[in-house]
Amino acid sequence: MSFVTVRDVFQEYDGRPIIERVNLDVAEGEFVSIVGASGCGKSTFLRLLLADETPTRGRITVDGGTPAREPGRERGVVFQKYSVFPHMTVRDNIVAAESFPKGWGWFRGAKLREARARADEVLERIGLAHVAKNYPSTLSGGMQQRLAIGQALHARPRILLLDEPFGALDPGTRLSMHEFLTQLRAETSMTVFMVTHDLGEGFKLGDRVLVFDKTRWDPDYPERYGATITYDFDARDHGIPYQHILDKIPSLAAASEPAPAPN
Amino acid sequence: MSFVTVRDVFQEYDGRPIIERVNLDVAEGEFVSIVGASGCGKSTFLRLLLADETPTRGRITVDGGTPAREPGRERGVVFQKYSVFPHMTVRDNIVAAESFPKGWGWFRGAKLREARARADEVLERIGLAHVAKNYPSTLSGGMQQRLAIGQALHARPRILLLDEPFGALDPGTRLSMHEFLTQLRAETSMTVFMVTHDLGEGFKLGDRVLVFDKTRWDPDYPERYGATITYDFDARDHGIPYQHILDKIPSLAAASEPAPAPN
Amino acid sequence: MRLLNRHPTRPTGILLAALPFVAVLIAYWIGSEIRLAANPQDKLLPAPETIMNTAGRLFTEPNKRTGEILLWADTFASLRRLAFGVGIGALISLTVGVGIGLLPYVRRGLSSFVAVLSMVPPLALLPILFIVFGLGETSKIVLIVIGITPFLIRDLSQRVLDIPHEEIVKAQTLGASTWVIALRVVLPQILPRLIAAIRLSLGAAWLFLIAAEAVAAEVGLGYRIFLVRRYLAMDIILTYVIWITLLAFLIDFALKTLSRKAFPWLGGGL
Amino acid sequence: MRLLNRHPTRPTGILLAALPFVAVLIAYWIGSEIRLAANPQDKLLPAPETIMNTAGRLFTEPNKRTGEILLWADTFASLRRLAFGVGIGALISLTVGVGIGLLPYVRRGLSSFVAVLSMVPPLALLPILFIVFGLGETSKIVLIVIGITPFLIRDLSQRVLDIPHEEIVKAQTLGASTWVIALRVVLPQILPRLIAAIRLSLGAAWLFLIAAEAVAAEVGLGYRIFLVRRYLAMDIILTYVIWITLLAFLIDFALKTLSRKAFPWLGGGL
Amino acid sequence: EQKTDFKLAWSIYAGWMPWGYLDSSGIMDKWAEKYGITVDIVQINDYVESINQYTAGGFDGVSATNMDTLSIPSGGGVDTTALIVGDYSDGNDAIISKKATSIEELKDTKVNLVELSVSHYLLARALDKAGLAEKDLAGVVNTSDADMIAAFATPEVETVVTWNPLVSEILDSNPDANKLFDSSQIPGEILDLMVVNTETLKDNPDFGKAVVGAWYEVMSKMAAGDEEALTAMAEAAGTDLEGYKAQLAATAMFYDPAKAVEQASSAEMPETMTTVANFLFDKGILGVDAPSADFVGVEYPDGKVTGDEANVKLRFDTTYMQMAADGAL
Ligand SMILES: Nc1ncnc2c1ncn2[C@@H]1O[C@H](COP(=O)(O)OP(=O)(O)OP(=O)(O)O)[C@@H](O)[C@H]1O
Ligand SMILES: Nc1ncnc2c1ncn2[C@@H]1O[C@H](COP(=O)(O)OP(=O)(O)OP(=O)(O)O)[C@@H](O)[C@H]1O
Ligand SMILES: [Mg+2]
Ligand SMILES: [Mg+2]
Repeated sequence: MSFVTVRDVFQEYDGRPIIERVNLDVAEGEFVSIVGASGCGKSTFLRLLLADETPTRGRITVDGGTPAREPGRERGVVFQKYSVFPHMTVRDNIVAAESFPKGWGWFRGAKLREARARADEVLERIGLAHVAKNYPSTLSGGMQQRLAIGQALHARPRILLLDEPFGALDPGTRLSMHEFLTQLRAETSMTVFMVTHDLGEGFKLGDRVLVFDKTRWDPDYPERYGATITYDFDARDHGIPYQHILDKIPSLAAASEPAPAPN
Repeated sequence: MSFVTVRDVFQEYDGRPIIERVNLDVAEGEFVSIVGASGCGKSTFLRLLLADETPTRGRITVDGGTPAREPGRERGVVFQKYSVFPHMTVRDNIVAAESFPKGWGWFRGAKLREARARADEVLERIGLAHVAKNYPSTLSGGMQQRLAIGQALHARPRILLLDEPFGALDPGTRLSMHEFLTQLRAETSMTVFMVTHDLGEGFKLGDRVLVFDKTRWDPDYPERYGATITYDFDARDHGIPYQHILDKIPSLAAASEPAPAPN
Repeated sequence: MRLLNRHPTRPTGILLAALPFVAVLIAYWIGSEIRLAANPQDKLLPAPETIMNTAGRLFTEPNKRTGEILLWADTFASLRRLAFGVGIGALISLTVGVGIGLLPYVRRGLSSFVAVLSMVPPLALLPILFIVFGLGETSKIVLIVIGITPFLIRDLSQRVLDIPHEEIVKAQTLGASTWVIALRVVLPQILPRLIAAIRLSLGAAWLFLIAAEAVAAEVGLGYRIFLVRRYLAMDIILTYVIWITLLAFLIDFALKTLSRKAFPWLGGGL
Repeated sequence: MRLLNRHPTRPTGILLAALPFVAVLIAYWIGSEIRLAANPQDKLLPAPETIMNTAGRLFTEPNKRTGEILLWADTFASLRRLAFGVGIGALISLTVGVGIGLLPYVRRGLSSFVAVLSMVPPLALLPILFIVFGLGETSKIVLIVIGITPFLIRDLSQRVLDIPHEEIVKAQTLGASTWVIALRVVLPQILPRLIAAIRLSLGAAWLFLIAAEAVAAEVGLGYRIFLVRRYLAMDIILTYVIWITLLAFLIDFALKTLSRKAFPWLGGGL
Repeated sequence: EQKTDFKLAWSIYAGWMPWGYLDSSGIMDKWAEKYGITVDIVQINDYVESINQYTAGGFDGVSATNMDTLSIPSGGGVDTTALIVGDYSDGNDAIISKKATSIEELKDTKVNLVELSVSHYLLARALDKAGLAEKDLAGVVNTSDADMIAAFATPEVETVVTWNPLVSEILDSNPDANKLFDSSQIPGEILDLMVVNTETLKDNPDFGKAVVGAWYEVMSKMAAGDEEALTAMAEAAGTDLEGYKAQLAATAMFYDPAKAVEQASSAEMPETMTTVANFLFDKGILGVDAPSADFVGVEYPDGKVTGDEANVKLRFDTTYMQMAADGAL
């Protein structure tokens, strides 16, 4: 009863391996957090799930179907930035989730009115009704991400992919977004993959936490090997005690940073 | 024995008050953290301290002198971004701190060699010796900020101003930067002002934590009044128990975010 | 205080802004005085008041034979050509630019061709142009189109490529086809850039217009300038030059305003 | 699969890139055949082999009288003018651009003046230019300078303004004077932009060069085209047009390479 | 004022090619040296620009037609003397049509020409002789001389008025085109001159002597059919020896200074110049302030003046050509 199935997936860029031999089974409705050092290939893996790129080797299937060759309505996505259309009002951004599959990408007349009414409901739910006619550039970062999530969900995807969705927000906003996401999750039962830099966030929101890391390492050729899933934690019940994870995988803390030279 | 003295400072932009009646005395060597909701005028206050702007009213003096009219060597600064010169190598960025006050901004011959030797010492200390010949664009965010701090300190300012210096870094890097800064602080005894969004960071690093907020509020004209220092916490001994501050000033948590509409 | 931190006060600022204009006027006036003192009939640098009189006459006095005011007829003809040329260039470059920016196949097929085209000096091709498009309005409009389109295409296709890949992916996850992405995601976002690019290339468009009108025309601002050059009527030439400058300025201003008004979502950017 | 997600394979890509060039060649060849069939003496669209022969002759046969190969002499003369014009324009615009971008006083004084200047059609001012600067090399170089400098100044001063204020403040906290900031912070950072702006304005520079050479010159690519235009010697004109296109392409490529090599700190940007 | 350095401008035209040869062959320098001066001869591609430059004071002399001299420098207040009458157009300017076979048939059609140039004048004279006026045409379209050949190749252009080498070029490549009228039908009306600033000439007679002397040395070479000289001129004109000879055939060169003096002093001259002045005034070329066609005075060798005697700005002076004829240089 695996819903998303990843089998022996490799990804290379210009002959440089980024991801190696990834295998994964995710059940429908699971919330999977993905953490790992910066540059280890988390976003790349998400792009593979999204079918924005095709893996060099291996296959990714959803619900036993054939591997997708390009992004489509069954996979929704929210990036850290650029997830809403700057030239559409907040409401039109939601309406777009309905009208884009149509021939001209437009609604007119009665259809438009209905779509707008539905969009207003969504805005009400995500707390953006009061700025329905504003353009995204006038919204704060948190409001923009909320809109992006609302827009993605309005297309009713079966899988939702989040790439550091709260990475650019300040801590307070971040907390309120966690709440918002948890609330939405309670209402639908989508399968979610979320890449995050924040271990705490990963454990707080996820059912599972995957850690990406390199299993092999050649000090002379640091780019010779790619990363794969090295840990797969159960994170239900807040994944206590997740704090010890740093002791196990110190690279997560240092992230993009080489240790300061001793002096 | 007030070192930095702020007296009745007001700042307006286009007639819109941002900062109101700020008074402050800071002793030499103190580390002052500044927190507050987004857009309340923290950066503005820092710019006033920097003398990048002149307050509409009031005066800011250092060590009893006349108010500065423009930035100079006695005030060092590190911003969240753009704090190093992208067109100079890492080493030249440090050398610049010595050569810029000279007529042509250049060193040549023996002087250059000496300055380079001193720069290399600095790089050794801040752990960037191995990338001395790289350009900043090839450095990670954390390394760039480390360089920016090293550069600012190499000019031996009497006051160091930091505007969310670690705001763009991921949590792991952030921690290592805290260590780095604490270490440097132990070696010199500068007066430091640091704006931060992260309460924990403010209390961890600072001797004092200032909170900026509006004391008056007109719901119909939210922009009518400016912010001022509403709290001035002693944060030595890690300022325990700083956690309660959120109960006192809830606006710090919500930051730029309006509360989600109830539904 | 460092010079870079010193801001002029408001009156000083206005004075400063006026200074170079006044300086040019005075320089002209002195030059004109000197020449006119040597030869009162000198035509090269007519006195400012002569220019004023000529300008007044040009703007108001109808031509004896045809009854129309030449300057306005010229202006109308030239602006018409300019509008057609720029308009057609804009349409072509929108289509091709979106194609190149969005579709890998079109990009491979056309981008190096457009790069080479943009290097061809259009003025040298005038004879071929005339034969293919005739001596009438078409060839003048085509010269403008040929002159500005390669630049517009390159600029716009670059802007399409600059649209964050995330937005394109997002649109795909909402089920948009290539056509819908082009129409609803890409097109509206490069329209402001189109206006900016047109503003940049208007100078070239004027140039090509004047060059084309110099070769063959019966009416038009460039035609008139080249015609009266035959008897060195600098008072007319200068009036026309100032008038063209003013028109260019007004068009530029109108486009800027249009861009600000029509694209509120830019939020002050651009 | 959506068209926008389809990428041509390598061989298809090369084929696609060659397609428009081949199409133009074939179209020309057909047009030429048709005209030559109707009138074997037709000069407008000479047969490709005629052009090849003419080109071969132009590139290798020295002039009987002077012993020099005209095409090379023309190329040399034109490139020299171009280099001087663009070089002087670059120097002026660097100075003025940095001034406008960095110093509020200069900005107030010059920015609107430059904005107006950039709207003046330089071709219309040719007579005045020739009289002020004579008919020698100077006036041709000056026309190029006048033609491209306002654009360069506006572009560069905008780039100076785009330099993050933080960097300027940082330099001040390190004790830099206005002069040092201009020299060590601003100048090196806008040099790559200067090259980019020059690449953009080279088309205009060629245009002005050709226009100036058409009026007064004894040697030069534009002069030669103008001279043989009267005889409709399209084989020579086309050879020159292709040659100019090639030169423009090479110069553009050289500048691009220079920019990449000379400014490693850009890290692939621009 | 007295000076020793002089500058002449010339542009490419069959009858003016000797000026280029004068410069490149060193003949000018030789004569200038003889009189202890220097004369710089500068080629300018754009004919109108060369006259404008002269009018503005950039040159001491320029090659121009009688008509353009009257309108630009003289009309612009620069007192100008026709130093050399080099030739008159004897078929070099022509009206060529694809369809029409006579001037009368031009009625209600468009004509392409360089407006306000001698072509325009030629057309006006041709129409006049046929009892028509310009308003009987559907209009004239200003067309740059450099593009006249290309223009004639386009379908909508029916009739052009232009000059050599364009005339022969057009007739050669369009065998079925008709020459309706040419300047040989108005002999002596389109004169090609070397005009100089009157004041400069008055103050520096040596300048006039050197230039005229050099010119007639080349004239004698041409008259003798000097291949070397003619080839150089042909090349400079962008054609070959044959082509250039054909152009010269339609140019009535005054190889002999005495002939030139004769032309300048001829009784038709005042009449011709009056016709020209009327044409110019009619076209508004004499300026808006010009009260009438005779607002500029023209003085002839015998001292006769047409037009305003108080405003003599164009003088036909045969002194120097006479010296050449007398071998006194
Ligand atoms: N399209 C691409 N072409 C070439 N290399 C790429 C491409 N996309 C990513 N990479 C490389 O793959 C590696 C992994 O990138 P990725 O963005 O997946 O990392 P990440 O784990 O998301 O990092 P971060 O935490 O910084 O977002 C990086 O070294 C990056 O340079
Ligand atoms: N130069 C300026 N001109 C006009 N208004 C300004 C200027 N600088 C800042 N402001 C306004 O002043 C207010 C305070 O800005 P400031 O950058 O000081 O806030 P902040 O507390 O640093 O916010 P953040 O936490 O988002 O950095 C904002 O409303 C801003 O729009
Ligand atoms: Mg990533
Ligand atoms: Mg701030």
